[in-house]
Amino acid sequence: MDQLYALSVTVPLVAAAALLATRPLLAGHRRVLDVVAVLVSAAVAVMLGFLVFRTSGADSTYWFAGFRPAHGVVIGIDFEAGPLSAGLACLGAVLMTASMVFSWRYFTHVATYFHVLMLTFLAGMTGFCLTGDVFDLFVWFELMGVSAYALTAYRPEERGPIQGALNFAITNSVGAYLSLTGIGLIYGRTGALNMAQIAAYVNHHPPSGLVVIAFLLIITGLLVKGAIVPFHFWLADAHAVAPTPVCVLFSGVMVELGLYGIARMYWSVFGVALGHQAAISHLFLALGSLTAVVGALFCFRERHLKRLLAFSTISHAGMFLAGFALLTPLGLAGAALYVTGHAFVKAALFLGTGIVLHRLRSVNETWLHGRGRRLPVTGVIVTAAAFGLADLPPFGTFLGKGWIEDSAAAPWLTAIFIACGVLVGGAVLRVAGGVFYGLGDPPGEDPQMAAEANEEKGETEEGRQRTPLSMLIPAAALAALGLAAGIAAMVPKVAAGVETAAARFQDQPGYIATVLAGAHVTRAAPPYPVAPADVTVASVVTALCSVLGAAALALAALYWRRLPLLRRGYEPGAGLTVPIRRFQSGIINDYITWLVAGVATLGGVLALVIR
Amino acid sequence: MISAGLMNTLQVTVLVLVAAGATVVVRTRSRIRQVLALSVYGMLLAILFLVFQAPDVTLSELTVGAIALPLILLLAIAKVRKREQ
Amino acid sequence: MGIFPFLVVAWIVVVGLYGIVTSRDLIHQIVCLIVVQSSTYVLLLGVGYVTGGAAPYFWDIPQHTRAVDPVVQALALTDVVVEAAVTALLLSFAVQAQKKFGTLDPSQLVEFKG
Amino acid sequence: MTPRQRLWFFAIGAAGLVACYLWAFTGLPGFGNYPGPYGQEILRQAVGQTHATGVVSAVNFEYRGVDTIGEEFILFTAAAGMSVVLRRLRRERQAQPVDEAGSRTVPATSSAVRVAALLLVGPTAVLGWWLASHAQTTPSGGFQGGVLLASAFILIYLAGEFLTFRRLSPVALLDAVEAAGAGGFVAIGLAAIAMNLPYLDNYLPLGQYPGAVSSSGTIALISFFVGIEVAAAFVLIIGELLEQTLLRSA
Repeated sequence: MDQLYALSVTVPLVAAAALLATRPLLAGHRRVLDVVAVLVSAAVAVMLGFLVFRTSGADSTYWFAGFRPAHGVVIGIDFEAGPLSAGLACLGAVLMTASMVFSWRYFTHVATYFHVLMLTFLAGMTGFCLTGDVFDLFVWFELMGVSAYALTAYRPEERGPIQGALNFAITNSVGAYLSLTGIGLIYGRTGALNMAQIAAYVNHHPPSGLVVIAFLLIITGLLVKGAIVPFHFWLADAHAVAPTPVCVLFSGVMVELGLYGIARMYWSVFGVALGHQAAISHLFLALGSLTAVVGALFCFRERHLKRLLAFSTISHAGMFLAGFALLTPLGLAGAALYVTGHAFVKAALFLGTGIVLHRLRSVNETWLHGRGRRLPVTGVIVTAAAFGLADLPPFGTFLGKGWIEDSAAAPWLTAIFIACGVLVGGAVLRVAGGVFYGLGDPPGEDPQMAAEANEEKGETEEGRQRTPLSMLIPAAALAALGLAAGIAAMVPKVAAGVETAAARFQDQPGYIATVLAGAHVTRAAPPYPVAPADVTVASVVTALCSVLGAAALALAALYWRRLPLLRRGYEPGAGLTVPIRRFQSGIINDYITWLVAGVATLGGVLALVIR
Repeated sequence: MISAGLMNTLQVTVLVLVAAGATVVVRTRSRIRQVLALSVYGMLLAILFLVFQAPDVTLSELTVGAIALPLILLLAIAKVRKREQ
Repeated sequence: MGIFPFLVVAWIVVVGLYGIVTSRDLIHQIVCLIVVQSSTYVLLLGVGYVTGGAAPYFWDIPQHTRAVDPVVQALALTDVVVEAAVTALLLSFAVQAQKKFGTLDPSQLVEFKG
Repeated sequence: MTPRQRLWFFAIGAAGLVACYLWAFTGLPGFGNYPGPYGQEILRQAVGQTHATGVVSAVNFEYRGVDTIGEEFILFTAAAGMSVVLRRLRRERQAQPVDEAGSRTVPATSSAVRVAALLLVGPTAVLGWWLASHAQTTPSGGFQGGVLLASAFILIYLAGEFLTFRRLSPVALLDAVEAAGAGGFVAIGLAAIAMNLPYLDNYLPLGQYPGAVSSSGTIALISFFVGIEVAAAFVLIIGELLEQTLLRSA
């Protein structure tokens, strides 16, 4: 059954090639395309789900063309999977299936190319998750990237998509080339490309600047993909303009894949050699917290629905990074669960936005105020998902965030998490209450934002009188899955399983043994110590306070104009608009400048810490 | 067989040329001239790969870096120019 | 030689990034991106070089001749293809950007900000 | 940021980046002292194991064949993405293509150039074919051969025969050829799975002795498919841009 590793990547590739080859035959048969794409994504999801089960006891390795390590030297490429890596890939395939079902009616004039690009994107994501070779990681990263750039520019008749695709492509490419430089450096030193073999080498040699910088450069491309401040600028530009079904994947998994790559690089390759755990933990905690706060602030002031969701993704990416950064099994398990819960509710929110766009032809919150009353079912789904994003128990987001907070046991981190939760949750709840229930007054109109939001018309061609079920069902199913993830994780056995999987992900000696010494070696140190990850009264109370805060903030944002105390016409934060526009300027030159400055700063900090 | 000393000199020379070539490509702000500079730079890289004993990469750098890419660039420039007029 | 080839790598990267940051023309910027990527070929082939080593082809030389590293050459080949693909796609964006914005100045290609 | 601010900010960042690079370089073995072991192990085993005398091809198409699949699909995706971005507006699609190159201000292609270019088409195509089918023995392979094959097509254009170029390279056919190349590569690997061997396993006879054209099993076959894929992709990419440049709606 090991062939599943190869099949999960090659089946979507063969399908993409077949669809393109038969393009003229399929011209009038749109449904064939849809059926193939949905079936292939679902099949990949099933294969990967099977891998998750199979690896729940021990990781396993697959050697392409049967090149097992010879004389302790790896000469081929391996795929290595554990529950977390296969699980993330599976999450991507599930979201892809939902997006493809949603697209069924969403695009009317869709060419074969959309399906082809989505399938290559799926293969890129799967390969990226499973590979055990650093250069192969770069190849899949690029395949995912090139597919994503093209998908962002899928509506080239408009200006926004072109700007978004350019900013995305250039920033990511620079990041990718710096990653490749890091790969070249580590290869020059260790003469290896396999993660386990590199790890084995660097662990047994004195630490050097090369190892530190190779780590830094390799994760640069991943930090860009993971939208960590100050590498995050491209994300909002790209998410705002990509077709909604594509946004589901961008926000739901692509950004998280960047963070997964960092985690993989740290634990499977560099962690032991770098040492200085406390300092590295603090560095990444600081990066994560900064990202969470910046994303949340930008999110709250946004009126363009897709950009609002995009900034919330940045904020969440920061919180995920903070979860990894604790370097504990519980923190990583929390991050994994948080990623899962977030992916489902965020995907549901994007699909809800897509329905709004399809029916009401706008993503401008101000204009949409009260107009969503025509869409009661969508309103319920979006409101539920918005509460999910605000970490309402028992959504998966609540428990994931709770585990991270438990593991950190640091009041300041909990405070940041609550503040960001309140801001992001407040923003989405404000949208839900205003658009679908007409609560309060429309938020102030910002001319620039209105102009941006008005761009969004051509994405879905005909506004129909009824919302097709093929759109409502995936959205509802995803919101329900977000809830199910949380409830499942409350089962003690499942929680312990996730945490054991996280501990295994962090066990570098075990990883090296699995890859280099044979496919079914029992890991070095099981059973792993599992901290109790119970749902405590305190965590529920904290989460409820956060949700209430978000709801209160949303209501305040909708009703504050009616307060007699404030003079009319006052807009909170209006003075910040100019500096914010200078910061998030939309100019590639600025983004690359920030990227270089970010790498230099991180390099400086790492040099001070590790020397 | 080239002697080691000569090889060394050759490599240093080509490396210096490559570094200079990259600078020229970046500093050339006129589009057409930049494409010519890029084509020359591609050729220099191909020579560098040859003296690094990588004939395979030399061939692809020649076909891609010195010919195909400049051609694609020229076509894009022609397209853009037609509209700018 | 020592680290001289690697200094050239650093120079190419910085020059390319400088070009991207100061560029006032998207096509120029894309060419600068090609320059940034070309640094990775030099690095890869540089680290795999073996003084006095032959090219890794055993058509007309004995099988155990000392040769340079074949793996980096395979990586560089992959890298060249990636470069061509990404550049072509970026250029199509540029052509479209010119059509939609009427300019190729990156500071004018702004539909979204803030 | 103003350009000046940006430049200063960049200068500081770039200084830091260079410092990082320099710090890293101190850890590299000096130039020419590459220690291995990956490449050395491959050099020891490749010729005997695969019967390919071109070790780089053996790495590309066998030891690291998965990388090459990803790489081929990057090219495949880029070509598809270009078709999306540059897809012509509907009215342009309906119009009859007219070769606009005739109205360019440059003088028309002289017959000498035309004949020379057309004469070069044959040899270029043959050379490209040869390169694509000799990956296992010489410094060549599907990739270089494919680009050269594409050049043969471009020569037709250079000969002033744009409409011939277009007739010879209809997009749908090229898409099919490209997909067949990329899909064929993946399918060669899948055939191994059908035989219950690991994906991309070299299941074909390796030939009697290293260096023969018929040697090296799947390496030669894969190189051939890569050649087709690359040639079609490049003709597509260039054709797409040419169409943008030279065609106007009548």
